[in-house]
Amino acid sequence: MDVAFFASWIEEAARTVSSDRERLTALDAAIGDADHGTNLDRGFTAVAHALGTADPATPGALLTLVGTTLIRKVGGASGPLYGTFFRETGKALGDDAEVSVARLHTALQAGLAGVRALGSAAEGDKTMVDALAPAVRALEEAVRDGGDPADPTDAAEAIGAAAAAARTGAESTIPLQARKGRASYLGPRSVGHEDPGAASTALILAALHAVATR
Amino acid sequence: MDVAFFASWIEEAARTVSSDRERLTALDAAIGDADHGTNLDRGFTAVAHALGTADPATPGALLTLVGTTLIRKVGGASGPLYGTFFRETGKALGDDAEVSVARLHTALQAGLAGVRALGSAAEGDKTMVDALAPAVRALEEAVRDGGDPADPTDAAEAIGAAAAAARTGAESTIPLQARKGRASYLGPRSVGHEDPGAASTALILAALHAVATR
Amino acid sequence: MKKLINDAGTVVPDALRGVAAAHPGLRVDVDNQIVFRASGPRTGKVGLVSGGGSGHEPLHGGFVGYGMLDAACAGEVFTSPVPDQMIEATSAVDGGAGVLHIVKNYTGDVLNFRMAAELSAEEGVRVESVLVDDDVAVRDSLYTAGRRGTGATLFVEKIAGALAETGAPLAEVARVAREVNARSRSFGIALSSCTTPAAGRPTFELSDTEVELGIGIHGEPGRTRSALRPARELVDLAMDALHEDLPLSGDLLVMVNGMGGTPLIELYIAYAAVADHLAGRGARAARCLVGNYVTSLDMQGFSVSVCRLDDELTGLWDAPVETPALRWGR
Amino acid sequence: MKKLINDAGTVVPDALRGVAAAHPGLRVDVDNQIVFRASGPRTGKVGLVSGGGSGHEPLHGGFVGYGMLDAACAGEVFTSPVPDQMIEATSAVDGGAGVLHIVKNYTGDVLNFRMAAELSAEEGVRVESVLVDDDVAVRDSLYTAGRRGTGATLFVEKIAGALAETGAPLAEVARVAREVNARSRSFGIALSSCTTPAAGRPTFELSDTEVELGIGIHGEPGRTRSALRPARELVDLAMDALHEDLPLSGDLLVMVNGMGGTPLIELYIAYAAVADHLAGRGARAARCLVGNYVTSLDMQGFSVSVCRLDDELTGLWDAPVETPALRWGR
Ligand SMILES: Nc1ncnc2c1ncn2[C@@H]1O[C@H](COP(=O)(O)OP(=O)(O)O)[C@@H](O)[C@H]1O
Ligand SMILES: Nc1ncnc2c1ncn2[C@@H]1O[C@H](COP(=O)(O)OP(=O)(O)O)[C@@H](O)[C@H]1O
Ligand SMILES: [Mg+2]
Ligand SMILES: [Mg+2]
Ligand SMILES: [Mg+2]
Ligand SMILES: [Mg+2]
Repeated sequence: MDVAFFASWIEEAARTVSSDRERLTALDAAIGDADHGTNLDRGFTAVAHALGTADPATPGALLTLVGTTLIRKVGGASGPLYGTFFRETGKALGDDAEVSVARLHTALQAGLAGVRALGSAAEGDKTMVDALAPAVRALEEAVRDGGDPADPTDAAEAIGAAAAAARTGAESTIPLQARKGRASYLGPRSVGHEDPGAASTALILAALHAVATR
Repeated sequence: MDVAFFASWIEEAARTVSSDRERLTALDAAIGDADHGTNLDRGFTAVAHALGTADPATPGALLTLVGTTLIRKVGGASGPLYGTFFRETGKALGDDAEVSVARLHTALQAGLAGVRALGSAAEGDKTMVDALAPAVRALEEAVRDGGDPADPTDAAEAIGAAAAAARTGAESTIPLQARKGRASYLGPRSVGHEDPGAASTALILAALHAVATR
Repeated sequence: MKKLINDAGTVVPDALRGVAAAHPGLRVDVDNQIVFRASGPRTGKVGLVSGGGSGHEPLHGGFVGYGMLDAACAGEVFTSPVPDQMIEATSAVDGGAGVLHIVKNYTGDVLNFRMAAELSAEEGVRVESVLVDDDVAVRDSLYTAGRRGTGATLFVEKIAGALAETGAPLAEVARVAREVNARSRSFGIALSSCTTPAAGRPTFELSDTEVELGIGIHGEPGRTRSALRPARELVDLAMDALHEDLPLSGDLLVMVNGMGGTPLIELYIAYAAVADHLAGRGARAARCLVGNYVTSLDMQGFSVSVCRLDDELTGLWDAPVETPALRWGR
Repeated sequence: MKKLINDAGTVVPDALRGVAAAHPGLRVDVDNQIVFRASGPRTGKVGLVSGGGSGHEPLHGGFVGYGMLDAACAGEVFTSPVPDQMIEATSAVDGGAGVLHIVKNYTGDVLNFRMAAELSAEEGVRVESVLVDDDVAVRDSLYTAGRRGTGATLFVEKIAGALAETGAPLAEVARVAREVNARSRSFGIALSSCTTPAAGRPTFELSDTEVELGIGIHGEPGRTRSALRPARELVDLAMDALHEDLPLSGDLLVMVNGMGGTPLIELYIAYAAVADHLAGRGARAARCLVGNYVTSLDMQGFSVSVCRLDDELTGLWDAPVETPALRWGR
């Protein structure tokens, strides 16, 4: 996976965030403040603009720029959190021009660790971590269980497992009572709704999968 | 017609204003500020209270007290106007203990003159004058055309003509464009609605008729 | 109807009790519905009395205090107060120099204040009355009750109040009040109707895509209904209406006033458009106010008021004022 | 959605342009969405920076000026601003004595201000951060993001701002800010939801007979839904919630705050009930505010905030302040 692949991922993520904006905002209206879709759409629009002008040379530089842009443009809780996620993922990729699935896994792991450190959410707190952590775990398993790390079909399959885990993770937030972020103010009333950040994480990983299967 | 008769009139007027309060307010909502029913109901409630404590000895004193109370308690346009109407009518009755229809007519004429002097509305301006003026005219005609001024049946008939003229007069305001009061701000949009003050005048004269036919 | 009230019948006294509790600088006669300065009349100072229906808060009670009104009479919601209140207020604030009645031009207000002025004069108080009629939405002609008094009332109360504070005589204070009114114009636009507590439902209905142009401050419908459009265009409509009546040029005092239910962020958006419009005409908002000052209960919408300033009026506008709703310089 | 706006996407810059036009005492960086005092930093004075999502006007931009904030960063509607803005504001207001960040306790605000504080410190500015978390509707426990910052933000900004004006050092200003927060509590009740321009429809639906108890200032639903009842009873609910957390006694600073769509007449009705409630507990509103100060767009409803005063805090509260939304003593 080269820098063009990662550029396509972010492009696809931007597209899907934009087309699902209303849905994400509606999820946030139920247990938050009705801005998650707008926030991410604004952020990814700024990202597209930044990538258009900067043209980063490596996957690492690209994802770091994505993260920095999100931090600079989104605001709210999701801005620093997603920003940190992409920045830490990018930094972990170093200067590599080509990234294997195994390398991607360790980088995403670093991204997840960044989110955890910043937001101190644990799994089960009803946040984006509930989608991100199982996704990283699924990728780890797929990498460990084999396949040819250089075979694109095997890579796509591994990423597909991660995307599926993210989606399941997002859905698993529905019965949870939120313990972090704005939804926690609702106490028991937060139960019965999907967490918007977990939903957007699932979208972003689905975009990765879509690009990997092209 | 003695002081008890006039007390009954005012009582009946209070009752009917109260039961038609919503309708009067709705008429005022269409071309005014949605308070005419509330205003008059508040006024007549205060009148009932004032009459209960003061117990005036003559029809003149009673109507003067009604007028003063309306001026003191209603506010808005209708407070001073109806207040003046009852005060001038009352003053015109002097100290008489018993009032004939003819005498009532000249007194109401004085009341109407007071309203005209204060509000400078002419007939056709879409105000209470459009109900009051024809009512006074109808009473004049009935008195002129005969009947025994002392016969209660003839008196009731004359008053019935006045009440009917007031009702017709109120309805005649519907196609008019208002030139006085709040409704005038609407310009042509005031056309097609009955004037609330004319409607309440019709009610008050209907109350007089009801009491006269008891 | 959904309101933060105890009972539709006690809205005015309940609110006046709150005003009394909140503002030690005021004395509130809750029974007679009159707000006074706690300090009482000052000998030799002209007293300023205004009043009108309730539902326009902070007008008028919020403008009682140093540099502005001496007393304000509160009527029922949207119903002018009664002469008794005005007479009581007039005699209480007379410091021997006479009393100015500031009356918004509505039949009810005019008639009740007229009766009060006559009776106060009979009691020996010198009274002058000034009529405020700034609303250009109403054509002043034989065919109406004349222009309504709206936003300029605040201008008149502030500027006349400042002059009265200097010890100027009644005739002078009345002159400047009339001058402010003559130099002022207003125009209002509603995005929603309002609901009086007694009626319990909106005075008129507007669809989601309509506005009322040329509304007053009593929830009465405006002169025309029109399509909702961007703030900038609504402001241009209002400014054009003002300009048609009184050319917008030179230094102006400008108020973008909320009708009660419109949040401040929207009023600032409107004010940006007002500033742009004025710049386009080569005029300038030398002084301005942005906020909810002359309201119509919970109505959503705004009005723009302008007053053509001269040095005297600017100086009086800038003079210290200390009231619940307008305060600077002390 | 019916709003006095030009475009849902330009609400914040459009409003900031209005703020810039209306207030010559402010300098507004519309591109970066920062409101500064026009006078710039004063050498030796601690700078106060706050900020947060837009939609709470006059908070925070309306509190920039003498005796209060030096700069306010405006985020998108209900979305905390970004670190770049805070860093820019921080370096611009530093007069060499360091800068205090006043941060409402929301995950977004906390994370963004934390990043900004770290980067500003790296740039050599001394920064202290104070978290405001006064909302008793949120149980502060392991199971929530902690209490929200609401009405007490105004108290903190005013009182810390007054102390900073005296030339007190950063640690002292931070101490008093934390002290105000520790002594303050708030509770809010909504009669309606609000509509963000981007979402275009109300965040939640309430029937005509329901209220939301324990709401914040972002249109988020409260902790429970309950039946609409007289203002007096709603106030008692709020006051009981405050009292349960911080006994109401002695001299209090009290704010009855409107959520943006509730007219002033209703807020005074609520304030009367607050005064009655306090009297019943033997406490006293030594100082108070009644009005729309910390709002939630067009939401109808109110919040009550209290701060237990001592002589120091009372003196700082009374000190002169000159901002668009809070002004006295000059
Ligand atoms: N402490 C946290 N750790 C991880 N994720 C969080 C945390 N707090 C909030 N989030 C995520 O952020 C999402 C909300 O983002 P967004 O609506 O854009 O910001 P805001 O809550 O400031 O309006 C939540 O759905 C949740 O997934
Ligand atoms: N100048 C006037 N002369 C006679 N009647 C008038 C005049 N102005 C208004 N009215 C009457 O008063 C009625 C309105 O009364 P009301 O609603 O109680 O007062 P307000 O208009 O002050 O709210 C109108 O319907 C009209 O009949
Ligand atoms: Mg959100
Ligand atoms: Mg009326
Ligand atoms: Mg009225
Ligand atoms: Mg947000």
